[in-house]
Amino acid sequence: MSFSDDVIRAQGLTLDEYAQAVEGLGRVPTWAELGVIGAMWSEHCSYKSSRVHLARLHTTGPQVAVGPGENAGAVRIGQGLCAVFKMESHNHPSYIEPYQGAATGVGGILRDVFTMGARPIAAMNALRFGRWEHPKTRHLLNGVVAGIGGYGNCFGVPTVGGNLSFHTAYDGNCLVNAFALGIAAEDRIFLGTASGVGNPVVYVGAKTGRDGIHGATMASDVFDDATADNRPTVQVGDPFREKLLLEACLELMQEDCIVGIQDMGAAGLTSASVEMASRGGTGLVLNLDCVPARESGMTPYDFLLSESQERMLLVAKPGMEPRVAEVFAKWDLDAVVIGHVTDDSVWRCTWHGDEVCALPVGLLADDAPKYHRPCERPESLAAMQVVPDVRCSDPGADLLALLTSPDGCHRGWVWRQYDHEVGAGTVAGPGGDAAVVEVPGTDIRLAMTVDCTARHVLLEPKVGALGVIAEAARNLACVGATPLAATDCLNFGSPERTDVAWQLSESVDGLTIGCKAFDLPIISGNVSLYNASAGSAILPTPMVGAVGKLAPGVVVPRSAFPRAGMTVAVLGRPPSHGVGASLWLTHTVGRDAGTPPPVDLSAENALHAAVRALIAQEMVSTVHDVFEGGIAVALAECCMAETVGLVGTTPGSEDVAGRLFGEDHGRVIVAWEHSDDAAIRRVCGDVPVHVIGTTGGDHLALDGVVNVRVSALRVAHRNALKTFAEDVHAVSG
Amino acid sequence: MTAFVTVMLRPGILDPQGLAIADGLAGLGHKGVQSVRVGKVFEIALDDADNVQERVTQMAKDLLANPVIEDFTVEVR
Amino acid sequence: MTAFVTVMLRPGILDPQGLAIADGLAGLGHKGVQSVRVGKVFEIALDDADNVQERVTQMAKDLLANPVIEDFTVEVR
Amino acid sequence: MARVGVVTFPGSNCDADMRRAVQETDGLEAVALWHKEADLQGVDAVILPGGFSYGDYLRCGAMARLSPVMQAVTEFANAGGPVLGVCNGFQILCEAGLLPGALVRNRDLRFVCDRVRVVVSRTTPFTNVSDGVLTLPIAHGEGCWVADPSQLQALDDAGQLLFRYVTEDGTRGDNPNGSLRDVAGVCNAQGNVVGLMPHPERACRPALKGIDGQLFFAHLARSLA
Ligand SMILES: Nc1ncnc2c1ncn2[C@@H]1O[C@H](COP(=O)(O)OP(=O)(O)O)[C@@H](O)[C@H]1O
Ligand SMILES: [Mg+2]
Repeated sequence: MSFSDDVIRAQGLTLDEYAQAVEGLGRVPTWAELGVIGAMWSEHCSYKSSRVHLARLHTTGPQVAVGPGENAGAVRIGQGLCAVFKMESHNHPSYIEPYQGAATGVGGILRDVFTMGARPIAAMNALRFGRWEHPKTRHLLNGVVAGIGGYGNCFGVPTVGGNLSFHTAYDGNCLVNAFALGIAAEDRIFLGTASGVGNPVVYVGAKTGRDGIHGATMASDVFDDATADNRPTVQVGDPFREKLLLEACLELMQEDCIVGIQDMGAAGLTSASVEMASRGGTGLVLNLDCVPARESGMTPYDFLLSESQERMLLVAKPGMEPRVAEVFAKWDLDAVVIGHVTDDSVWRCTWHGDEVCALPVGLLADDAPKYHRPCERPESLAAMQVVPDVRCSDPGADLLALLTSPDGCHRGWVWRQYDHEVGAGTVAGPGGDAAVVEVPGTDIRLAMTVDCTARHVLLEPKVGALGVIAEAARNLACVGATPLAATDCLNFGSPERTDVAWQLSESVDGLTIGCKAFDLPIISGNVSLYNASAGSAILPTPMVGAVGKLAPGVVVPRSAFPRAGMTVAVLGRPPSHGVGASLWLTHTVGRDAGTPPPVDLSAENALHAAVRALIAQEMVSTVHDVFEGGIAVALAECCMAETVGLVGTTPGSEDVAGRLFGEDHGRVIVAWEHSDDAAIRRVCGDVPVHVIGTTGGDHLALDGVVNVRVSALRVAHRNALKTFAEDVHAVSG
Repeated sequence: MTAFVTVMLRPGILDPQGLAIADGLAGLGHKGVQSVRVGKVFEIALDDADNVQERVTQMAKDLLANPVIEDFTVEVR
Repeated sequence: MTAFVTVMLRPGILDPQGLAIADGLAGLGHKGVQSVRVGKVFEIALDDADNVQERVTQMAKDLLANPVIEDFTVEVR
Repeated sequence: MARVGVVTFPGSNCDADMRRAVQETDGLEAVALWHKEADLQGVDAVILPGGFSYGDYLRCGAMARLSPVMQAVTEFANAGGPVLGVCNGFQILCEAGLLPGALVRNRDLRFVCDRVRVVVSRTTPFTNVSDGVLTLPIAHGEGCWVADPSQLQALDDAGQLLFRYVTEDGTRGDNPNGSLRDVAGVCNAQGNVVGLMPHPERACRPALKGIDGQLFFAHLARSLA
């Protein structure tokens, strides 16, 4: 048999890659084998363009129990327990079918976590959509938010936080990144390994249909008009079945039955089985006739590449098959032996008695192509980095405009649709700098946040990506938490473009500097490339989910002013960067310009330590960090929650815009009622403390140039997103 | 043998989805829509053709419709 | 003038609800149910009788059915 | 020690939270009940917790009603045993005909997770008329309670419209989902079967920013003592 060039390309392979496969194999692959190679060598499965960069990430530390490479990472949190977490993208499926795409994204990340033996206790999500004026934005936003809620609420995991923004660069390619965190005992973490020659390979969960065939290769394709008609690839989620799968898996994991277990995600049965064999240094034989089918007439190709949801593959200990089946039957789920482990490092599949695949595991996994794509700083960047000469003539009006803008308005419309309290352990839900959840059965509390200011990354990737980590660490500090570890989701355009490859490389370097400085090793993550439409790439978006731990007994402060009569101060150096890369500047001139604010690592770390100390000593009752939108937006947020006024003076230069709306790092607002300035200054040491003023009255009045009624700001801030999203045109059946 | 059970909200029970869709259609420029009501349809494939009308009616009573809020019709094709 | 739009999941698309209902019917002792698929029906009351088939078909395309996963039929009564 | 059964259906997801709230109440002990078993193990009260039993497919609570445990719960309720349904549990009790009315999709067709205030109209094993305005969490997509209009007044007169959503000061109705007469929960004529959409078990510890939920369990403990 031989394949035409078009057929080869349709499997996502270049002709060179195909030649490499034929050479490695010593023969021409079968049709099913060709599909398998295409999927396993896709960017999504093989990380062929990103592996060289990922190798530079900071991934180690004494707290790390399981680093990158498994279904999720695990970090020690004390009392013999680990937090198991990961973030993953579901961008392309969500663009095609927002509800199901987002829902199955949540389902996939939850499976990654409970595959490891961890019961999920929290989820977050990071979303990017096109500008509000774009005709698809409203539809995508509604569908994605409903899908995330639909899956997470039913499964029963609280969605405690997230991140949302809008930019024209995402007009034709939204981002949906889902994060999940679970808890497991360190000595009962399960890995995705196939070992023990002769051990049975068991398929558990939902039946296989033709859903999502070629999802992995699709995720590695640039969108074009034809994609809108890419219909057979839509996967439908069944959160109810996944909840049963969770309970069955965790029940089985109490016993000594399982050698290894792995969820079936991208490239389904193929990828799960190959990865398990690769980690175990073994081979596998799978009898495809045994795979439970949902439809008739399915071929080996379909079984191998289907991305039907809510399925897992496990390798059982010898003789444990009946016990596995019994536990799954209790939860009304199938468990079927479909093969066994071998020692020849070959991945084989049989169908109707014939061997339809016999591929060396190495060829599919470690020996997949690897590229160091050329990187080049784009010449256009220099011009973008020039700050245009603009004045701020009416700061009050600008503040209102920012607070009602797509990126500055209140996110409550989103999180009201997510059950953020199921599990009865949410100490701080969405709305603050970081969420805080209790670890069931212990006094341990974990904080988590997900962040990425892509505008900053665009304008100088290394600095911007470092800033992402600084911001994440700062958000953790603002609830009194010390960093533990992080996960990342690297969303970029086509790595075949030199400027995009450069953004990726620089971003990884920036993340690495930040992760080392703030002790946030990356323990898991995901790369999503080829996010582009009509030839233009998305903003470089290295999304980061960071997790920290609270000291025992610490009272979590609020991120808003509870009442009048509080003294308000900002900790950290006065702003000096100006308006470069700020939301205000983008809003004012209609494009992203300037350079992002730099991060002073030691000042930032000192600030976080001071904030944690103030919280631990219960000296402040409000803590909120200053970042996007500058100090004016941060103070307004503090005022709006309980409609409390403030009259005050902010630190900084004569430049009104830079002082009020500049986005310098290293600043946190605090407020206290019963402490005194001197005591606060003593705890803060070298970290500057600037008292802004006292809360009270109906207005937010700053520097004599802003004077706005808080209640008016509040209403406008809270209604903006709802008004946009629920426009009557958005209703769908 | 296939039977179809159509379940509609009883008159007088608020149908917010129907209202929202009527608004949505108007918003999209569709004129002359007086009202929209949303119901469910169950397509039931059966092994055999015995007593289908009666059996499926029983299924609807037992499970598919809630008599407090819904009416149903059965059609066999 | 009333039109009915019936929207069903396209063949091959997973219908978790239908699976659960089929199990439920079996649990109640209803024998011989091969499969259940669940769809939606929209009952649309129109002011006038002009071009109803065409207009309602357009409504289904615009709003009532999600072409990525659903098929629809229009019936005018 | 009174024993309180908390039923787990496939898809229940507030069962563990509910057991914990029961367990942490003086005088109560939680007993896990499984939907496939018709034996209530001699418990003194039964709670149907929240979640998405059977995925909320078809109608919320419609499939759970069919499970073996519900036959036993129905007998227990008819014999006067105290039964509480929270959120999905409330939906199941309505579907099972143990409580009047039905729950349909929220007026704005969206899931809502928020805090609400409710007032109580009658004393039952789980409530006391003097409870005042309670602040409780809600999290549901189908919490709009509807009933046959001809029965509504009679239910109201009998005090069966047990919980109503109100404003902070308790003076006016404030309705998150469009339910008739701002109903957040109801009881049967005898008052031993109670259902509500808000989640008392999520408001039992100061760390969760609310303890009004404790009242439900304290009342139950007293009535069983
Ligand atoms: N998609 C989302 N899902 C849930 N919560 C969200 C989402 N987007 C934003 N939020 C919440 O809104 C609040 C403001 O978000 P953000 O501006 O990103 O906070 P910060 O700048 O402190 O990281 C946070 O509490 C965040 O968790
Ligand atoms: Mg923050």
